[in-house]
Amino acid sequence: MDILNAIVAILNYVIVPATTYGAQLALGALGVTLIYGILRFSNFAQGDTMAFGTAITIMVTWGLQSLGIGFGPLPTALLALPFGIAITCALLLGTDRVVYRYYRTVRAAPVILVMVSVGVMFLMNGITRILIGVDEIKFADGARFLISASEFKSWTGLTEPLAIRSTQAITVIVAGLLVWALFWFLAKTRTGKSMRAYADNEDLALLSGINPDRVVTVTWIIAGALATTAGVLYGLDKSFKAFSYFQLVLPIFAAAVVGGLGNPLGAIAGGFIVAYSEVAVTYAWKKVAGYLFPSWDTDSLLQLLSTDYKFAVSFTILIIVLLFKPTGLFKGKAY
Amino acid sequence: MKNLLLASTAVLLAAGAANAADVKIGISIGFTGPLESMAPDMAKGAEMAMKEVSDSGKLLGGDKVISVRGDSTCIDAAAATATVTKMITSEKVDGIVGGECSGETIASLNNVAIPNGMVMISPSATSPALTTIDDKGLFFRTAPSDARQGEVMTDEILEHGIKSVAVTYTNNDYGKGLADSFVEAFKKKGGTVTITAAHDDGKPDYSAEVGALASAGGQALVIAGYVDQGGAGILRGALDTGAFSTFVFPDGMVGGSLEKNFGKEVNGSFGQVPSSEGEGHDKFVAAAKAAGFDGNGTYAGESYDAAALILLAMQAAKSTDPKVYKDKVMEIANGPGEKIYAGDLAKGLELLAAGKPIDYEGATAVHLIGPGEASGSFREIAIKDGKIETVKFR
Amino acid sequence: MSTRQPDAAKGGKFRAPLLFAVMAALIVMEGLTTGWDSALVILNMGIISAIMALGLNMQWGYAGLFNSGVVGFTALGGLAPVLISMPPTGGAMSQGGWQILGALLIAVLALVVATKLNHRLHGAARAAGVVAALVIGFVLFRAVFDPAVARVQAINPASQGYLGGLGLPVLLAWPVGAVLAAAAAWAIGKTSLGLRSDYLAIATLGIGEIIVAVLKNEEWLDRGVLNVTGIPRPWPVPYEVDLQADPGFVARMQGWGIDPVTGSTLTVKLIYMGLFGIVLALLLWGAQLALKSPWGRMMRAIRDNETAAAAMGKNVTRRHLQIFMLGAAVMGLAGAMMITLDGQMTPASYNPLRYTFLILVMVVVGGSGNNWGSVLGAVLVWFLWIKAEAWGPEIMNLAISHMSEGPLRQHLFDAAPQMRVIVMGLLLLLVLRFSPRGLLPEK
Amino acid sequence: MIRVENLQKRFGGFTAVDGASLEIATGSITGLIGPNGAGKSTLFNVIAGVYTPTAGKVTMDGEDITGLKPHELFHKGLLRTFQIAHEFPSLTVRENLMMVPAGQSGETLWNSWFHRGRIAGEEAALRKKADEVLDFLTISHLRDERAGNLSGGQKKLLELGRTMMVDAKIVFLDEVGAGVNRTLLNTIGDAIVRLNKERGYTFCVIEHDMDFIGRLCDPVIVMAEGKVLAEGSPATIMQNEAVIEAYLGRGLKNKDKVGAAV
Repeated sequence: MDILNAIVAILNYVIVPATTYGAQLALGALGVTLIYGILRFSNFAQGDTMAFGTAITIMVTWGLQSLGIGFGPLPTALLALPFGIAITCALLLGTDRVVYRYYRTVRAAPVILVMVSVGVMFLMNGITRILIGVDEIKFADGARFLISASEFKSWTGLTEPLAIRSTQAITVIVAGLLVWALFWFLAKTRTGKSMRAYADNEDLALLSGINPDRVVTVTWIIAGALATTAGVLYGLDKSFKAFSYFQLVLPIFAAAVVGGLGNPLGAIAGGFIVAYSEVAVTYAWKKVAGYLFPSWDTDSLLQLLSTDYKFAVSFTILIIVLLFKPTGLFKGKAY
Repeated sequence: MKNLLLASTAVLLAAGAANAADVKIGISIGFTGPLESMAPDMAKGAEMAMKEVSDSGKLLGGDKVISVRGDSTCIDAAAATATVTKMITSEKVDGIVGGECSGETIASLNNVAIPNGMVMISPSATSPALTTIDDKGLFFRTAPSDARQGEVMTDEILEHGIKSVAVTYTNNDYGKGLADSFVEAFKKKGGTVTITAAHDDGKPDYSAEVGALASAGGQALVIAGYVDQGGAGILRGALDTGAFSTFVFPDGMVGGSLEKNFGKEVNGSFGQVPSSEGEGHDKFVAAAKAAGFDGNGTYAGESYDAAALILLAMQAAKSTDPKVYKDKVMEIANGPGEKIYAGDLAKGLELLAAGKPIDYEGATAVHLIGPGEASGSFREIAIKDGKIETVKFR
Repeated sequence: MSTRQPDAAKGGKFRAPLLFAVMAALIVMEGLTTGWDSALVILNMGIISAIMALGLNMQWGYAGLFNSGVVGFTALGGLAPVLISMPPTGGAMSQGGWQILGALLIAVLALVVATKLNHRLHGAARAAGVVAALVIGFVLFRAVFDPAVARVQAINPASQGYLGGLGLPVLLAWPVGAVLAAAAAWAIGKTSLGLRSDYLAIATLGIGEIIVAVLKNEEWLDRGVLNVTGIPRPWPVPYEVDLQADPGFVARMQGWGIDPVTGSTLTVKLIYMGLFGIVLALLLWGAQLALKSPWGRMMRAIRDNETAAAAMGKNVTRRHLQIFMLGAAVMGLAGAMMITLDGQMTPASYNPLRYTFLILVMVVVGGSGNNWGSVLGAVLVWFLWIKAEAWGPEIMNLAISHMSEGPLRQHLFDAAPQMRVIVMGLLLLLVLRFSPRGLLPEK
Repeated sequence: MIRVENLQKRFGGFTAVDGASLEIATGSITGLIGPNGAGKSTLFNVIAGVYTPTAGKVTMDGEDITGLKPHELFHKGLLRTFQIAHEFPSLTVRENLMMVPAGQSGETLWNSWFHRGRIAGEEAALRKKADEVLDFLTISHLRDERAGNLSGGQKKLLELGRTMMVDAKIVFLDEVGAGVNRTLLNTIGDAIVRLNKERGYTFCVIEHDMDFIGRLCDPVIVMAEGKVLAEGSPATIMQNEAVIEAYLGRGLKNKDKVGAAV
């Protein structure tokens, strides 16, 4: 029984939240890594793109709700998501046309593009806040729990609760579907293949007749879809707040770099590594230890690091990985 | 650049056109930055007091009150200092409501307000450090110091028969200061604190904090945070994972969004807000609703009171000079005289004009002690059926 | 990068004086319209920003190192005034101060042992040895560190609860701030300077956050989020209230027809301006000489082409480390000066948008690689950043003045302060696109 | 001068250089040719310190220089140029040359502030030397131009000029003729021969242009599939069956075509 309690405690406070958070980070990091792989720069505006996409989705959600349209037990925001994606993609393509394209034609150094993305970050940051304001917004509706803590306790008779929110389940399922669709697209379709070829060797790809404009357009569309979906899932699971999304760019970068910039598989692994380490390293293992070794009485919380250093954890991992594997665990690219 | 310059010149000309006899009150709070979501309600609270006074036409023979908003960013001392400098030296304000956070407040106070002899009344800076600051009688606050709240909360928790709690605080001077004074008071009276964990506002995810708190355990969780900020994230996480079922809410957590977003889920939890018995609070909330904002927003009432105190002190001193009216603030706040609640400002102005004393109660039962800070009478609240209900006053 | 662009330096040798004249005119106009106090506040912070920008220009402009952790170095520099000039907390050292220092020594030793093992051992033994050294070191460190910290923090927590400083003059803290930042830069440079451009940018972004997190959470060091207030002023700067109480000063001001209160605030700001101005002038002198010397030529060569510079016998790694430390030292100096000016250390106020990306905008707008450009860009952008706070709502007011009262209008009005970030973003994008070498291009 | 013994360089599973051994004699202009993918560039980069070898040894005048970094090799007198010109684009042509010599006291920050007189003297000497080099290369008129604005061939000349700023023992030229027009290529060729004769530089030249190789180099070393295939004078190499096979594949032995192809 105690062992079961220990397992449930770990599930409830480590595995379930970290998996959800990891899925959200993975989607964000996939966007960063795709842009790095194909457009060859780290997009500092990723967090604000997510915020913008989510803001649009929320506004559409409100519209749908006022029309009385719902999605049964699922959040209405999922219905609004395609609209959010479409508008975000339009914005990204517009930004590409007005801003980024010039630097591709003059073949500017990647680091200049990073700088440009900082400018775009400033802009999107402001636009999102003007659109939807600075307040925290909760927009999840529908059923709240798949398994609620009290139900679980009465079913099993365990002292430790286990809760799985429906948004957590949705996050993992949608993220899984999206990742599957992305890999299928990259592996099987003509456009996907040409994107990979372009990422591997731009000049060679151009020689073999790949249309670079098309590759770039598709990349931005995918990035927009990933960013918006990640943002909406994240907002559904927690809440929307422009400032949080700006902060989110830090763990997302950590995830992308740990996995290896430019490597989609790495981005997913990185997302989970960062999420799990943030939660596990700062988790106080006292309770679990208490279940496993009832005779061991300790005052210590058995916490490796206080939660204050949550962010520091992901970046410490990042730096250690960079020291030993300079292009990330899954061998990313360096331009 | 050129157009911007032209625009700014136009703006300056426009600003200069305001009536010279008008009274200007600055509002220096963090419209951007980590507490940006609290700022609009606070500003509107303060502006409601100004509008009330303007509409009454009774301030010093009919002066209108003009609000000058400035962004203190709450975290950037330099930006706050620049904002307050601009208010004092170029906008020529006659008093300032602000700042919002303690650090920023201390900076603008030391660097600008005290050297310029300007009165600042903060609706929300609660650091004990502000108690001992050498403010030349220019600084007041309508929020109580954290030290007092720590003691009140300790008594409350022990009376509920709870001996061991986990504490989480928002990682700023308010949260940390409150947590420190609470933990000290609680331990002194025999309570056990299992963990004191910080949480940062505006962070994406609180699973780690909730996990650590849950593992440390305790009969209740004290959340010294903001209900529109990380505090809500922690509360949501703790409820959803079933980590805690009883919560203790200090002032930053008691607000409209607690009822709205959590409601019945936090039944049985309790807390306290700086407030005292009376009609002031209800009147303020109703007036705020009519004006289109949430009167239960964190520190909205305190902001109303801060602005009202400045204006009433001007009336009492028959001067808009901060160096003159600063001496009247305590007198007005602490009586004796007729009690003036939120919405009664016109009456207060009349009485003062007639030379009669008043006791300003306002929206939050203002009573200033020591070097000009709210006395710390608290309203103990409990959540019953999803509603915040007053239990008693301490 | 932009070096293949056609020469943007139109206007020849008059360009720089002209632009500096415009800058001066803006400050003077601010003084005439808004007030001299406000103008001087902007100018003083502008000078500090100029020093930060100079530091970043050394890294980015001379050597092409993308450092997105400026915020960390300025924050670390800001620690110096606390450590140097605050009075020591009575009994803090005996209560736990020495023990904390001992714990830090243990941590350093563990790292050294781990590094040595990493070099000496091979294969599985290496991994096991390094991990063992780190784990044992960590456990020992926490065992010694935690109780000592708890005891220090228990000393009068409302106003002390930290080790305090040495009680020395605050001017000493300025070079110390530079040294602190340079020391951190050494450690960071040793580990991450080998990384390629984007990786370095991301790594420094993270390191900046880590430094700020440490300053926010290690209360024994700087009271963390409780802030250290009342940092004494540097030597020639008086307190306004003292001036106002000085009959001689009051008489002099009244003789000049100046209100004594205004006079006192202006005097203090002018003295600060003089102090900061001297530091800036010295730095500019040094930076200009260095940039024009063979050292600067070598740095620019390394920036242009690392491979070729290495093939021409230049030790790129060592030079990168040198310039990275030098730039960080300048940022640390600026950080210490800023905390001196503010009179308090508020670790929570260090956010990357303001202290990293805004400084980046300053360098790019001014003209990366050009020291004078960094100074110009810093003061102009800082001016704009402060003014945009006022202009944003005004412009928004103009825009919405035709709209009827309603939620949308109110919403737009509330959103107006966000205009300043949009202005900065636009400025950065426009400069990068149309004048990539900045206002004052590198010669 | 340079002796390479059993050098091997592997990238993951791919072996680019597979046990190559060769020697570059002092005072020679040695040519290094081979079909694409023969491992010339990798060999070159291993010798120049860009890559560390998987196995094998490189010595210079008997001293082991395996695995030394590029800047360390520079100090031993080993200089190189690049296949795609590696000029310093934002420096002027003269600055490109003046930055080369090691041990300039102005490269120390302290001196740049406090010993400006000494620096001025050194700079004057360097400037004079750079101008001589530019005269030698017949590009004096470009001295104040930004190097980034030069044509491809001029950049190659500039790279050659950089090697003349110090007393190089051996200079590795990586496809010096790539993308350079015929006239300029002749200028470069003349410069190489003069440097070899007048200053005693040893050269190792990778080149595809067989005319150029034939005119300048003796001996010529041929590489294929990561190994040294043959060595000899240009004329004998042209006749070598194995070389022809390596270039054209087995079964094709039409020697007339070889001349045109290689």
